[in-house]
Amino acid sequence: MMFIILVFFLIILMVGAAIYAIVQKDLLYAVIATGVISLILSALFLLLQAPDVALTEAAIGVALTTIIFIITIRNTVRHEDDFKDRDDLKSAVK
Amino acid sequence: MFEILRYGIYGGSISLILIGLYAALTKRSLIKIIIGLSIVNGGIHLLLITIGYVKNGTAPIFSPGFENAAERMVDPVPQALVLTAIVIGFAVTAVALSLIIRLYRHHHTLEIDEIKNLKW
Amino acid sequence: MEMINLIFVIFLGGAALTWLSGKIHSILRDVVFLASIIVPSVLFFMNVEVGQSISFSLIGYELSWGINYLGYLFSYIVIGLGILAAFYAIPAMKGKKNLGFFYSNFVLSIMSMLGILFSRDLISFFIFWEIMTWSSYLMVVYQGKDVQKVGIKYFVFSAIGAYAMLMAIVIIYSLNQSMMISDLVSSFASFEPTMQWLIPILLLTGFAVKSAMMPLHVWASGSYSHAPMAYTSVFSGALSKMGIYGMIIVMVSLVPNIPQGFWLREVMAWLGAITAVGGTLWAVAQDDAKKLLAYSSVAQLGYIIVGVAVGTPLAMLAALFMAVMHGLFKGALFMVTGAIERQTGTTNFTEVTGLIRKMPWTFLAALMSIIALAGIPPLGGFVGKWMLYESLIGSDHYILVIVIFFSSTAAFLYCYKFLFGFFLGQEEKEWAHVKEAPAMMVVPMMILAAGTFVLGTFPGLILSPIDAGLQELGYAATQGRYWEMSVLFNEWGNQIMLQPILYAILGVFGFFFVFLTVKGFKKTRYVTTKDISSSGEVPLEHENLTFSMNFFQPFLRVVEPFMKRQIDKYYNEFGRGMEALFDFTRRVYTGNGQTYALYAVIFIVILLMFKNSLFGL
Amino acid sequence: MVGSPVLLIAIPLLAAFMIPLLGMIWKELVRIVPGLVLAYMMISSASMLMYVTNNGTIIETLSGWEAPWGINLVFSPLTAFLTTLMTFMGFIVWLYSYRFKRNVDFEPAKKYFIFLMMLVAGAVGIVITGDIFNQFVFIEITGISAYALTAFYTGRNSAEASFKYLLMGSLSASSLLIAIAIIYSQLGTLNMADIADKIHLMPAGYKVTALIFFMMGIGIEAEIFPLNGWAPDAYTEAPGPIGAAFAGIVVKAGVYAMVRMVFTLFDVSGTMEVLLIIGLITLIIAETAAVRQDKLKRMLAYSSIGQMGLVFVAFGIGTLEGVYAALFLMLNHAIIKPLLFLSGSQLVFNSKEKLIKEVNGLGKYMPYTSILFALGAFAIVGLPPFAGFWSKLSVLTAAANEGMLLIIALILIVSVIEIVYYFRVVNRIYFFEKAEDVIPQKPRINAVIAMSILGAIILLIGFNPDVVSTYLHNASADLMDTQQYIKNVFSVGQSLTK
Amino acid sequence: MKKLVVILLLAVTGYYLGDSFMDLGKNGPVVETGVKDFYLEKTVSELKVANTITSIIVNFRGFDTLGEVTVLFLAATALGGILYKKRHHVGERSVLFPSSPIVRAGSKLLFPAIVLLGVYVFVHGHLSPGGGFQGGTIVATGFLLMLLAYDNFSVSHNVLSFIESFAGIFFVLFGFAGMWMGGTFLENFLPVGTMNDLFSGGIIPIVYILVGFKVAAELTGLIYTVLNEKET
Repeated sequence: MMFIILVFFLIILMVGAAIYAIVQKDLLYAVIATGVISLILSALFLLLQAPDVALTEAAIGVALTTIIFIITIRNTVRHEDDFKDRDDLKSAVK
Repeated sequence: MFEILRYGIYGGSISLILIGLYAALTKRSLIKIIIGLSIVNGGIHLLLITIGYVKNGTAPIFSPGFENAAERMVDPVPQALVLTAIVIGFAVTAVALSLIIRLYRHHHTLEIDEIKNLKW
Repeated sequence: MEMINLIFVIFLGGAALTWLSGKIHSILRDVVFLASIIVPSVLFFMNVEVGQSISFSLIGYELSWGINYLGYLFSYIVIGLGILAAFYAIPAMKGKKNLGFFYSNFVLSIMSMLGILFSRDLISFFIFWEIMTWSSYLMVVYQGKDVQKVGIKYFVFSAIGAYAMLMAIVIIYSLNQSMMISDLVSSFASFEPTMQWLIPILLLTGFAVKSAMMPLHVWASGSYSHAPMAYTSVFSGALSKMGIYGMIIVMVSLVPNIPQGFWLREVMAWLGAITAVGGTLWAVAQDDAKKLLAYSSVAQLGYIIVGVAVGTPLAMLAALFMAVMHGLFKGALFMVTGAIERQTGTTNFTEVTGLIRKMPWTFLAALMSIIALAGIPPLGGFVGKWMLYESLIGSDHYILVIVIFFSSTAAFLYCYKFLFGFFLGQEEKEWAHVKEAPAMMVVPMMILAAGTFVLGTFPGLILSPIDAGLQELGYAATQGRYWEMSVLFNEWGNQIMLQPILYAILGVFGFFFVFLTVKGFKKTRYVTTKDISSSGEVPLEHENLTFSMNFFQPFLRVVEPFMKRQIDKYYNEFGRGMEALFDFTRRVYTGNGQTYALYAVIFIVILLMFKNSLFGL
Repeated sequence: MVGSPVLLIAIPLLAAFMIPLLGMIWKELVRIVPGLVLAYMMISSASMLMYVTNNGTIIETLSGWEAPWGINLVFSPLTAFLTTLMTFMGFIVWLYSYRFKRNVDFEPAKKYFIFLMMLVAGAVGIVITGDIFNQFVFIEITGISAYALTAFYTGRNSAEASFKYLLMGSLSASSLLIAIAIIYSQLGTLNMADIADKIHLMPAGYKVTALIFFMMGIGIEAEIFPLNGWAPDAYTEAPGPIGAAFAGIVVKAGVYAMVRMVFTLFDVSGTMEVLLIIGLITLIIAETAAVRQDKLKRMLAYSSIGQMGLVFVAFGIGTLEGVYAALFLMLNHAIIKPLLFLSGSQLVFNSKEKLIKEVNGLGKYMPYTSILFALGAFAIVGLPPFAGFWSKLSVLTAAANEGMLLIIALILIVSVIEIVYYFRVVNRIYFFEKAEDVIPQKPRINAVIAMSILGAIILLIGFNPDVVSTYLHNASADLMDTQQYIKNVFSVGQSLTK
Repeated sequence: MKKLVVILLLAVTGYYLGDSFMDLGKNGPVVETGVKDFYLEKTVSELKVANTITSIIVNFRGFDTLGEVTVLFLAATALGGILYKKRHHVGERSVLFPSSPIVRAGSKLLFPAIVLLGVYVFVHGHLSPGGGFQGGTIVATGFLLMLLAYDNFSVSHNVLSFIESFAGIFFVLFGFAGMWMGGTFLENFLPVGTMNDLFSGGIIPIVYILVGFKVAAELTGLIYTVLNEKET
C-alpha cells in the first residue's frame, strides 16, 4: 500500500516536473527540471526492481545529459524567446 | 490493487510521452524540442520497465542461497533493452546538442521557424 | 551467327565505330558511316528472305525476329531513303560540329526502323520503337535551337504515345501470356469487349503520335524543321511511316474482330481527313519552307491514314502506294530545302528568290517532286490520289471525298508557293553568288524524283509487293490484276491507262526542260525586285518587295476563322497549368523541421484512426 | 564461401575502433583501410551470395545460443542479394570519394571514412539481423553515421539538414521502441522468426497498433511520403558521394526492414493495400515536386524518393511478380541513382549553390562525366535498351496481371513527368552555352573508374537482364515464403538448410 | 491553433497507446512463457552469473552491446566532427560557474572515491547491480566533476582514444576468440567458475570491464569535447 502511494506520488511529481520543464521559458530551469525527471525515473526504476537501470539513469540522465544541456545553453541562448543580435540575424538567414 | 499500480505507471509513462511530443511539436526553441524528445525517451523507458514488472517481484539478481528464486523475479529482458536504449538516447541527444551549437553559430538563432534555408 | 543478328550487330558496331573514327579522321568517319548503313542493307536484301526468323528468350519473354511481306515493303522505303539520305548527308553536314553524334544517331535510327519491321513480338517492337524515338529526339535537338520547347514537346508526345502502347502491351501480356503479335491476332477475338476496345485505342494512340494525326500532331512542325534537313528527309519520309505500319497491323488484324468496330474506322478516317485539311491550310500559311514541308507532311500522312482507316483493298493499295510516294517526293523536297539552306543560308521564301538559273538541277528535282506531291499526272502522286478517291467513292464515303478533294486542291497553293518562292521571280542581288549544290547532294534528290516518275509510269513495280503484303494480311489476292479494282489501270500490264497522254505530257515536259536550260544561257535583261517604279516613286531599299510577301493573303483571309483554333495553344496552356500545380504541390515540403515531425504524427494518427477500415479488423 | 555473415559486421567495427590508432601511425591509412574493409565486405558477401544461391540459407547464431534465445543472423537469398548490392555500392562510393576534395584536413577525413564504413556496416546489419531490437540498434548506428555525414561540410546549411534528419530519426527511434514494447509485452520474444511464428496468437488490435508504430519508425528511414521531409535536405546538403550512399544503401535497408516486417512478421490483412496507397502518394508527390527544382542534387533527391514510392507500389501488388519487380527496381535504382549523384556532383563540383543552370554547356568541357550523366538519365526514365526499362516493364506486367489498370496509367503518367525534368537537365548540359563564372572540374581517375563501373553495369543489365534475374527470382521467392523462413531459423541444428 | 491541433492528435495517439496496454494490465500477455524464463534458468545453471541482466547484456544479447558501444563511439566521433573548427583552442574552456576553493578541495577529495566506486561497480558487474555502463558513467561523472571544478584540468585526447580503441578492439577480438574456440561469435569459451565468485562467468566480467573502460573513456571524451566548445 505504502509502496503504491509512493509510486503514485513520484509519478505525479514527475509529470509535474515535465509540465514545468515544458512551460518554463528559462531554458536553464527547464533543463534542471529534466534532470529532476530523470532522478524520479531512476527512483521509480529502483522501486520497480531494476537497480541496474536505476544506476544508469541516475548517472547518465541526471549528470551527463544535464551538463551537456547546460553547456549548450551557455554556448547559445538562455531564454526561449530572446534572440541575440536580431539585426545580423536578418543577414544570417538568407 | 496491483492493476491500479500498473495502470498508474502506464498512465504516467504515456502522459510523459505525450508531454514530450507536445513540446517537440509546438515549442519553437530547438533546445526545448530536444528536451521534449528526451522526456519522450524517459517515458518509453519507464513503459518498458513496467512491462517487465511482476507483482511484488524481486530484482533479477541471484543472491547466494536463493538460486531458485527465478519465478518471483521481474523480467530482466526489458531492463537490458532499457540499458541499451538509455545509452543510445544519450548519444543521440549529445549529437543533437552539438548540432544545435553549430546551427547557432551559423544562424544566430534557435527559432526553428527561422531555420528554413532549405525548403521546397 | 544468324544473319539477322549479324545485321543488327553490324548496325550497332557501325554506330559506335562511326563515333570513334571521327576522333581519328573525318574522311574515315564518312567512310565508316556509309559502310555501316550500306553493308547491313545489302546483307538484308541478299540473305534475308521473307518468313525466315530467329527467336530467343529474355527474362521470361519469348522474343522473335523475322521479316514479313509488309515489313519487306516498308524496308524498301526505310533502306532506300536511308542510303540516299546518308550520301546526301555527307556534303550537307560538312563543317558542322560534333558530327560523330549525328552520324551514329543516323545509323541508330535506321537500325531501329529496320528492327521495328523485323520484330514479331511486342517487346522488341517496343524496344526498337523507343530507340527510334530517342535517336530521332537527339536529332531534333542536335542543332540546339530552342531545345527546351521543341525537343521536350516532341519527346513528351512520343513518350505519351509509347507509354500508351506499353500499357496495351502489358495488358495483352496479362490476357494471353505471350508477347507474340501472331498470338495476339489469333486470340484477339476471344477477349472481352472492354479490352477489345481498349487495346486498339491505346495502340492507335501510340501510332498516331508518330504519324502526326490531328490532335497529336503539334510536335511535327517544330521537330521536322529543327532537325537537320539531311535527317528530316528520313524523319518525314520513313520514320513517320512506322506509325502507318503499326496502324495497318492494328486496323487490319485487330479492328475487324471488334463488334461495331467500324465506328473506330470511321473515326480514324475522319481524323485523317481533318488532319489532311488542317495540315494543308497551315502549310499554305507558312513563309518558311521547312515548316511548309512539315505541315504538308502532316497533310499527306492524313491521306494515308484515311486510306488505311477505310480499309477496302483498293484503299489499302492507295494508302500504301501513297506511303511509298510520300517517302520519295517528301524526301526529295526536304533534300532540296537542305540544299538551298546550305547554299543560301536561309529557307525563307520572302528572302531568297529566283534561284532557277543558279541551281537548275535542284529546281528540276523540286519541280518533279512538287508535281508528284500535287498529284498531277504523269507522276506517281496522281495514281495514289486517284485510287484513294475511287476507293472512297466505292465505299460510299462521299463527304470524305469532298473533304480530301478540297485539301488536295488547296495543296496546289503551297506547292506553287514552294516552287515560286524559291526558284521563280526576280533575282535579288544578294543571291548573285549562289552556286549549284554539289553533285553528291543533287544526285540523291534526282534519283528520288526519277523514282516518282518511274512509279508514276509503271506503278506495277511497287504495287506487286504491296499486293503481297495485303495478301499476307488476309485480303483477297488480286494476282496483279489491278484493273479489276481500279479503272486507272489498263488490261495489258499494270500500266496507267492513258499512256499516249502520258507520253505527250512527257514530250512537253522535256521540251520545257530544254527550253529552260537553253533560255538560261541567252543574254536577256534580268530585273531585281527593286527595279520597278510604282507610279513614279522608287521603293526604298529596306522594304521587302519579293512576291512571296503575303503570298496568298486573300485565301488566308477567307480560311482564317478555321485556322484561328490552334491545338498547340491548348497544349501549352495545359503544360503551364500543370507546372503551376507542381510548383504548388512541392510547397508541402516547408523547410520547417517541426512541420515534418507534425506530418509524422498526423500520419500515425490517421493510420490509427482508420485502422479498422484499412487493416480489415 | 569466404568468411561468415557476422564478419560483415565485426570486421568494420574492428576497423572503426582501430582507425584512430592507425591514423597516428600513418595518416593515409585512415583513407585506405576503410576501402580495404569495404572491398572485403563486397567480396565476402558476393561469394556468400553464390554459396546461398546453391546451398540455401545460412543461419548464424551468436554467442552460442540459437534462436529464439540468442541473436541470429539470417543470410537468405534476399538478404544476401541486398547485402551484396549495398557493400558493392559502399565500395564504389569509397572509390569515388577517395581524395574527393583536396583541402580536407586530417581529422574530418578520418571521421568521414569511419562514418562511411559504419554507414555500410549498419545498413548490412539492418538487413541480415534476425532480431527486432538488434535491428533497432543497427538503425541507430546507421542514423548517427548519417547525421554526422550530412553535417560534414561546415559553413553550409548542412547542420540544418542534419538537424531535421535527426529530429525525424529520433521520432522513428521512439516509435520503434514503442512497437517493440507492445510486441514484447504480448509475445515475450524479440526474435523475428519467433514473432512470425506466434503473431497469430496476438489480439488483432495490438497487432495493428504495433504494425503502425513500426511503419512510422521504419517509414522514416524508407522515405515514404509524409515522413520524408528530411530526405531532400539531407541529400542536398550531404557531400555528393554521400547522397549516392543514401540513395544506394540507407534507403534500401529501410525498404528491406519495411517489407520484412510486412511480409514476414505481421499477418495483417490489408497491409499490402496500405503499402500500395502510400507508395502511390509518395511517387506522385515526389515526382511532381521534382519538376520545379532549381538545385541539381535536390531534384535528384526528389526523384529518388519517387523511385522508392514506385518500389512500394510494386511491393504492394503483393504477388510474387510484384516482389520480383520491386527487387529489380531496387537493384536498378541502387545502380543508376548513385551514378546520377556521382556524376552530377562532379558537374556542379566548383559551384556554391549547386544550381541546375550551372551545368549549362558542360558537355564540351567534361564530356565523360556528361555522357555518364546522360546515360543515367536515359536509364532511370526507363528508355530501352538501358537497365531501367526492364524493371519498369516488370512492374507494369505485375500490375497488369492483377488487373490494376489505373495504377499502370498513373505510373506511366508519372514517368512522362520524370522524362520532362531529366531531359531538361540533359539538354542544358549539351545544348546550352556555358556561363563564364562556371569552372569545369575534371574528375579524378578513381572517380572516373567508379562512375564507369556503374555505367558498364547499366549497359550490361540493359542488354542482357538475365545476368541478375536468377538472383532476383530466388530473393523474391525467399521473401514470399514465411514458413520457410521460420523453419530455417529454428532448425539451426544444421545451420545450413537447403 | 496549432497547439490545439497538436493536442487533439496527441490525444488520439495516447488513447490508442493506452488502449494497447490496458488489457495487458488486466490479464497479462497472451504468451506466458517468453524467453525470460530461459534466460533466468540458464544464467544460474550454465553461466553461473548472479546478475541476470549482466548475463543478458554481455552474453545472450552481447551483439546488441557491441552495437551500443559502437553507437557511443560514433557519437563521440560525430561530436568531434560536427564541432570541428580549423584551429583548436584547447585550454580556454567555457567556465560554467566559477568554483570556490571548497568545491575544488572537495572535488579533489571526491574524485578518487568516485572513480574507485565506478571501477568497483564495473568489476563486480556480474555479481551485484551495476556493470560496465553504470561504472563507466560513474567514472565519467568523476572526470566531469574535476573538469567543472578546475578550469585547467585537461584530459589527453590520445590517451582517451587509446583506451576506447583498445577496449573496443579487445571486445571484438574476444568475439573472434569465441568464434575460434566455441564456434559462434562472442561465445563464452572460458570456464565458468563457481557462482558469486569474482572470477566466474567466463568472459562475461572481462567483456563487461572492457565495456566499462570504453564507456568511461568515450563519455569523458564527449564531455571534454563539448566543454572545449567555446562560444565564438
